[in-house]
Amino acid sequence: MLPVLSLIVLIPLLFSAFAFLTKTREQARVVALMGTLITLILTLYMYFSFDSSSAAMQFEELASWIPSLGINYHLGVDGVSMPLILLNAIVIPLLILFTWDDVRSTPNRFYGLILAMQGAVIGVFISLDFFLFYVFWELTLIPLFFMVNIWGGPNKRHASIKFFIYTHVASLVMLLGIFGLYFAAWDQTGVANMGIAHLMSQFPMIGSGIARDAIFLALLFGFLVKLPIVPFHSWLPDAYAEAPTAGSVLFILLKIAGYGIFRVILPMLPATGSPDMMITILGLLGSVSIVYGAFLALSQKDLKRMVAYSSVSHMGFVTLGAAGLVTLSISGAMFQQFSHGLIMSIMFMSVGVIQASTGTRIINDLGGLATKMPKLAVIMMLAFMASLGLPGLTGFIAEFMVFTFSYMNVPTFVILALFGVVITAGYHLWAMQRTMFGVYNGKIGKVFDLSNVQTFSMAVIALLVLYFGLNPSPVLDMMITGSNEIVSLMAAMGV
Amino acid sequence: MAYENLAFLIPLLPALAFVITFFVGKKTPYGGGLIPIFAIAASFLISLLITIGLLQNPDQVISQSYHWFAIFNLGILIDPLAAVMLTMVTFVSLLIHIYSVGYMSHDPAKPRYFAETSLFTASMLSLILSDNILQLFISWELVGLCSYLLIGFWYQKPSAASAAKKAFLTTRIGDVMFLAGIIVLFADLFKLVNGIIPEGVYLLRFDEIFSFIPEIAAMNATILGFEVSHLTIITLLFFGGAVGKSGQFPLHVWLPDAMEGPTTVSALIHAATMVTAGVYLVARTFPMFIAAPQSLIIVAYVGAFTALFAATMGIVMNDLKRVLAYSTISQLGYMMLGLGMGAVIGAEAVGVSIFHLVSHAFFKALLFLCAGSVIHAVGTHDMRELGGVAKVMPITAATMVAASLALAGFGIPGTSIGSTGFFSKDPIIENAYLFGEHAGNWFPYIFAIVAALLTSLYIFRLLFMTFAGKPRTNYGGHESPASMTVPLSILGILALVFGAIVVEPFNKFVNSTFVNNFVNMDIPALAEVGNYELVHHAGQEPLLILWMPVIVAVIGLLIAFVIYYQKAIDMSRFVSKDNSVYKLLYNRYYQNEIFTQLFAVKFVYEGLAMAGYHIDRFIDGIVNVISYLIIEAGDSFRKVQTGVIQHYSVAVITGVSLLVILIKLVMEVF
Amino acid sequence: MVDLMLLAPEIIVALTGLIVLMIGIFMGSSSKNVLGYIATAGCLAALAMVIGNFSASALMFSDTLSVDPLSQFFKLVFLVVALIVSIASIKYTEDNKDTEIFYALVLFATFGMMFVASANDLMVLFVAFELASIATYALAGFEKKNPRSVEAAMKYLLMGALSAALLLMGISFVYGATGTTSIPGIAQNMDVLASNAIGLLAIVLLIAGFGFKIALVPFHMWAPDTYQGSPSVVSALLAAGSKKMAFVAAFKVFIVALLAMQADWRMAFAILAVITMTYGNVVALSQKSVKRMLAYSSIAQAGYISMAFVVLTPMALTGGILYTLAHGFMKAGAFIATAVVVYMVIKEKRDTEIPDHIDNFKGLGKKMPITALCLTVFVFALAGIPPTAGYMSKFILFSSTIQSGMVWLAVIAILNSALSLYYYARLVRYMYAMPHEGEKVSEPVPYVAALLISLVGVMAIGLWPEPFVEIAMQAASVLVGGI
Amino acid sequence: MIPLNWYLALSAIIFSIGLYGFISQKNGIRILMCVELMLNAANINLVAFSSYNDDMSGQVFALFSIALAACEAAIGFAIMMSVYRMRDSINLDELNLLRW
Repeated sequence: MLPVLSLIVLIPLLFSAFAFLTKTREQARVVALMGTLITLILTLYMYFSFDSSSAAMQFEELASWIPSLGINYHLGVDGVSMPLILLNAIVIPLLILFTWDDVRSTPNRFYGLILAMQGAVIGVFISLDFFLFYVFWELTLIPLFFMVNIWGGPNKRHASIKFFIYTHVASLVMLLGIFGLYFAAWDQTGVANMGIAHLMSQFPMIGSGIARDAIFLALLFGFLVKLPIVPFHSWLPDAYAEAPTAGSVLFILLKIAGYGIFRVILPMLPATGSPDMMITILGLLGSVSIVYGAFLALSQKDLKRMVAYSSVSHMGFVTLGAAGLVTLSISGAMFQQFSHGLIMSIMFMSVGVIQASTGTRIINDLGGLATKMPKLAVIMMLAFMASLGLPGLTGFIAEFMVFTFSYMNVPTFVILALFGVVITAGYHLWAMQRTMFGVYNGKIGKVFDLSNVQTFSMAVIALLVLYFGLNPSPVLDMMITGSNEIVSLMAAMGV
Repeated sequence: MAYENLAFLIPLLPALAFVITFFVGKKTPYGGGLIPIFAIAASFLISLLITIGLLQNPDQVISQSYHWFAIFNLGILIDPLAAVMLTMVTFVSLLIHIYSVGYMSHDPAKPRYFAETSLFTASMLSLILSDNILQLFISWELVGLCSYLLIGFWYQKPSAASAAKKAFLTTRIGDVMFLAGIIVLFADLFKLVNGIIPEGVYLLRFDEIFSFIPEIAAMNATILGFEVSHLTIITLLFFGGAVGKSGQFPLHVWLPDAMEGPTTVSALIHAATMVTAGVYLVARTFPMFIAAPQSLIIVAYVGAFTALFAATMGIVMNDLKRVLAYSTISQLGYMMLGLGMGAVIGAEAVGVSIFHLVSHAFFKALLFLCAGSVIHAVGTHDMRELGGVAKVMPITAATMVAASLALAGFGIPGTSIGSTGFFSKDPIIENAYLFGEHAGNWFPYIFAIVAALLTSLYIFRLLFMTFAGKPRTNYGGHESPASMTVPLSILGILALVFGAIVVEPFNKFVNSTFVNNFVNMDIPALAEVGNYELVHHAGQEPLLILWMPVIVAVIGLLIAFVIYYQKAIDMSRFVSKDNSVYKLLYNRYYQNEIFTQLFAVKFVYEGLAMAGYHIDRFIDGIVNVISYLIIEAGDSFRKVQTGVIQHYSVAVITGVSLLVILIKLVMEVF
Repeated sequence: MVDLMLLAPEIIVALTGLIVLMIGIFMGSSSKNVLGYIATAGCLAALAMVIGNFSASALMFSDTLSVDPLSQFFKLVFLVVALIVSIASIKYTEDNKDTEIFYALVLFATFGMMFVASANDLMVLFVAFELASIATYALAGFEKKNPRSVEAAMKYLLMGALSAALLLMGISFVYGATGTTSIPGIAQNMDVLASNAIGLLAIVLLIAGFGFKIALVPFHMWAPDTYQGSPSVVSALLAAGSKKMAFVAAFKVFIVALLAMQADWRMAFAILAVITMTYGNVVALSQKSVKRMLAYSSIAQAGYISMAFVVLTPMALTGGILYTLAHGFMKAGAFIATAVVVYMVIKEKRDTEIPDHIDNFKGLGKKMPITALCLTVFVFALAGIPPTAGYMSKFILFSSTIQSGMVWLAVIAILNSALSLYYYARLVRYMYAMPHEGEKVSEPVPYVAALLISLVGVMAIGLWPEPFVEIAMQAASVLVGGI
Repeated sequence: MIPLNWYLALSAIIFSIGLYGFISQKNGIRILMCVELMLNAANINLVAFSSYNDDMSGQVFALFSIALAACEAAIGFAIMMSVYRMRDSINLDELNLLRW
């Protein structure tokens, strides 16, 4: 059988190397597009031969890697990871199309990094071995660091280093947690094994509650920073805002933290020393992020920072849904990841177009763009509406499921989060009003609407937002199977 | 072929029209206007057929459910309530679309206009025929979106963009309450079925919800020390949504501003779609309200207060469309009041209220279209600049008179002579009287009567100022084209005769909504759940009470005639900046200042958001300060490295000595 | 004799050194390039012999030499570093009339290091240690006309001499209390030393003596100056080679010979490791000279490796030992990359006082893509980003601290590791995000070869660590015998 | 026979003198001499221990170390020469191009 999982990681990495070796922009972008298209085809093949009713790992690959430390090359997908792989595989080719006509320095590196990023992110999703997981996890940092650092905005230096170190610290804390789990399991079973499933199953057997809590919190910290969740979010606005458009989109597609929460945190949660406290942490931080992110977005003067904070706000739903602890709230949180990836991609692309066209992102300096950029206005409107949770678009499905099903377990936090919904609508509409509507601000000068490739790539994502908003089942069903599995793992853990 | 199977086309055709018009509308005649017209006409036909079918057999409602995602479904439920709404909406919307072809003929963005209005209609239709509360909510939100798009249709105007945002946000507050209601409801249902949901059962379908009403009513929560039934909470949250959408106090602030859109849009919003959604929501979930009498009382109070409150502002507005906007708010108040009267008369309140809704749709659409016709012809909507329009636009003026008579509710009690408004509004006022009699609480009735007086006053003020007398400024003007006057005439006739013809069968029809093959509600039993008894309306009120609404309407007409036609009283004494009552009314009770300036700008933006901004600066600052400190520390430590070898050797020796001492010390201690 | 086969690597290196020296004397400076190839061939041959006899185990010359996996592993490290340095130096010593001296010194230094690795007696250890040191003193001052090089050599020499004195003093006390200089012998006669106050003094003196070479704070003061001032290839040898020599010596002396006093020296190493890694990283943050920055990074890395002494489990020692190999590749590579930059600066005749100033790295990604790419990989490896050697060795080393319950140490190490990312990332930023001056420079083949060898090493340990972990475990098991 | 401690004391004194000189002197040659003092202090130790332990290896060690010290001195003087050629002085406290 085709080792399709290895291929969808290796092909982007391979083409990344090819892209680095190209000489011109034309060559680079063609290589990049080819690489991502092959990945997309493989992913679609995988998606269509995926059995969404089975909770088992599919397309599994297992080979010994570092036997003396019990580390294996172990890959597999299930309902938790498949939609996220799909998200990456779909959006990244479109992202490359979106940047098709951009003129920038060293395009070979630019496209090489995008491909490297794709490989690394998909690698995280399919790793079933903690070692491999961490390797890919850390690898994702590097392309992003370069993205911000080379093609970033005026404050790129500060932003890239801050992002790099902040999230690296978090990863390292997570690594400590992995170490703790690894050795505890090693002591108990006498066998070294880095398999995620193996370590999860050994977690409840750790004797000391404090040790369990410490391991859990270390892992949780790593994921929360990356997600990010207030108050560990301060790397995000800088990084997102300074990154070039493609970089911001790559940041958005970096759904590894939420994935980690589902894959690692939730199954462990019932076995911690004090599960109630952990649920409270998750739920509280989630709802605080939703509200806080919304208010912060409201206070921003820079459109891109506003979008960045709105991302913080949206990611709150992931932890809030996780804190719901029932199948459908978790599925909702997973769907939020998927939907957020699509919606925010368009949002950042829109902001990127506005900046490229007008030269500014300050909301008050814009105005009346809809008259000059009608295509952008339509697509941006759709993205904004999806982002504020308008039914019929993906954002609503996720938010509704998280709210409804988390309410059963953490009602207080859901009510708190509901306040954020109005504010969310507020900043989206206000920003829309000040940038797109009103009298065209003559000071901006001449602006251009979307080019055809840009329109195409944004419209495809927009259509997906609409499609999955109307018919979420193609991805939601596998998420439900996946979260069912998580819930049954939790039930098995619950001491 | 059974037309029931075509029910899904009712919302789908306008939705398709939206897509087609949006993308290819530019290339079709009338800027794509024909596509939605045909689509909505088809929808209207299907609705009409279904309604006729239902009239023959009110028990056999159309109910179709399809799995959507997870444990939710999409479905169609056409019972009498939905059927009449569908027919009304498609009909009014059809007329407005036809009218728009003429009205919008000069606008370059016609395809967008027609696309958005057909989407608006589609959403509203989908809202009406939802068989579950989730789908209803989704359509509800889409309606909100369309109103946003349409109010901001002329987005180049800052005031339009701002009004659109305000409309969306204000209704959004209601929407969130609605959503919260759904969430609480679902959680309760989920608990009641112990989390086990068989295949094919959808908890949020209305039949499922209604079947659990007694159990939900028995669940109590303690809020601020009060023991409140979950059912009361849920219904109040639903009503919160209705307050936003239907422009009830205090979330009505968006409605007058919504006039920034094209007048046809106002007609659509105020008559057929959007604002009636709130009333429809309460009507749709009425069995829940019946079992939660406290909620019904609140509905009644809010409705009555809104009716009066809006009418007071209606009498001082100078803008044609604003008067109509306040009139809408006021009439919606009546509808809510009518629903609230369910607390005494049970499910019959739905029939009364929905009938007012339908009749209001006709005469309010007519009023707006007339206003639109005037504005279209003369180019202004300030009544002070108008006057004598009747001479220029006779058809418009005639239909306007018909609409005003309907709004004011002229008719002869005890007979079947009267305008539509008479047959729809009077029962509400009478029910309010009944309520006063039984509950000993006369506020709703007094509010309703005073509001009726003011209604008559402001509408005839409008009529006299605009159509009668001599032109106050030099405007041109001509009668509108046929595509505009034909719908006006149809609506005019309806406004006059519709009520008289259909009121009896209509009420009977709608009242059968809750007893059929889909749901079978025992309304008195539900009232028992709510611990009260229903009274049967026997029409035994004193004659004075029956005549009262008509009398006040005539008084209103006379006052308007005296002041604005005869000019017998010099209004300038009252209409001045020094008159504090006038000022209060003219400034609309300073709502804009309170809601927008004080609440939205000062409190939410400058207060909370900016506080958040500074908190975030602080959180960010912590990270930055740590890194700054470390780098500074590094910078100072490197100065230790002097480059002088003697210093290095001192460091070595010190290191050796310190190590010895340290190890010694530590070893001693442990 | 079979035994001599085990010494073949040392013999080959020494002979090559002599041959290079002899031939060089009779050659004109134009044809001296061949010396580099000879030295490289010698290193390769020795390397082959080491790998061929990897799991050998023998005691020789009245038990003063011990060939075992530990010594073989470190010989591997030294030879790899010597190989990389030799290859890179082919370019560096081009047109230099003292080429033969340079290579002879490099090879003799390597020879000394290799003997330290297999020493089983303090006497052999000390002599070999000094042999390596003295050779490197001269190498540090190889650029006789360069004031910085000479100053570096001067400081290195004097501090080296001081520490040699401290070391010898310490050895004398150990000898006095145990009556023997044999390492296993000392381990058996520890009673007097362990119970006597002189034992503590001896341990501290030994730590100071080895700490000088390892560059533990506060015995590190020479290191930044010397690494900065010396020719880059020599810095590579110092950081990647002679530092590791001190580690293997310390492993032998402390873990084998002085195990009975582990409570004392573990304490000392705990303090020193924490101070060293923190100080190294913090001071590195604001360095402008890249070589100096790498020197401080070296100091920090020494702090990490010293954690092996503190944790003292088989896993920790495996990690520490693997780290020395990984660090050998990473640091040697990084210094050689700076050598390429210095070469470029000289070639372009830039007017700069410090040729390795970070400003000269601006836009390196464009000017010298291979160097920039390799240097990026090296610094990210140093920072411990997977999948590199640096990550793999940190993974084992840091995880062992968790295994033995020293969470505090792991936390400090990990925070340091994150901190270090700042200056590494800054360097990368200069190379890729800054505009470059001047034309693209063609990179000399020897440098590129050396860089690529290091790159392959770094990535091989990162991607397929199993064989390396395996041999590091074998090496650690030699030490663990006593624990 | 002279007690061992006396040798040790002598060694310690010589070592301290060397150390003091190392720290206080500026002239490179003097510092090098001081290093020799310290090494020789260690040699005294070795020889004394050797004698008291009845073990020859200490004396052998001392011989080696003397040889090494000579090597070190040789290379040291060579470097001093270079320094002197460059700046006409071997005052080491002026030798601080490399710092911070």
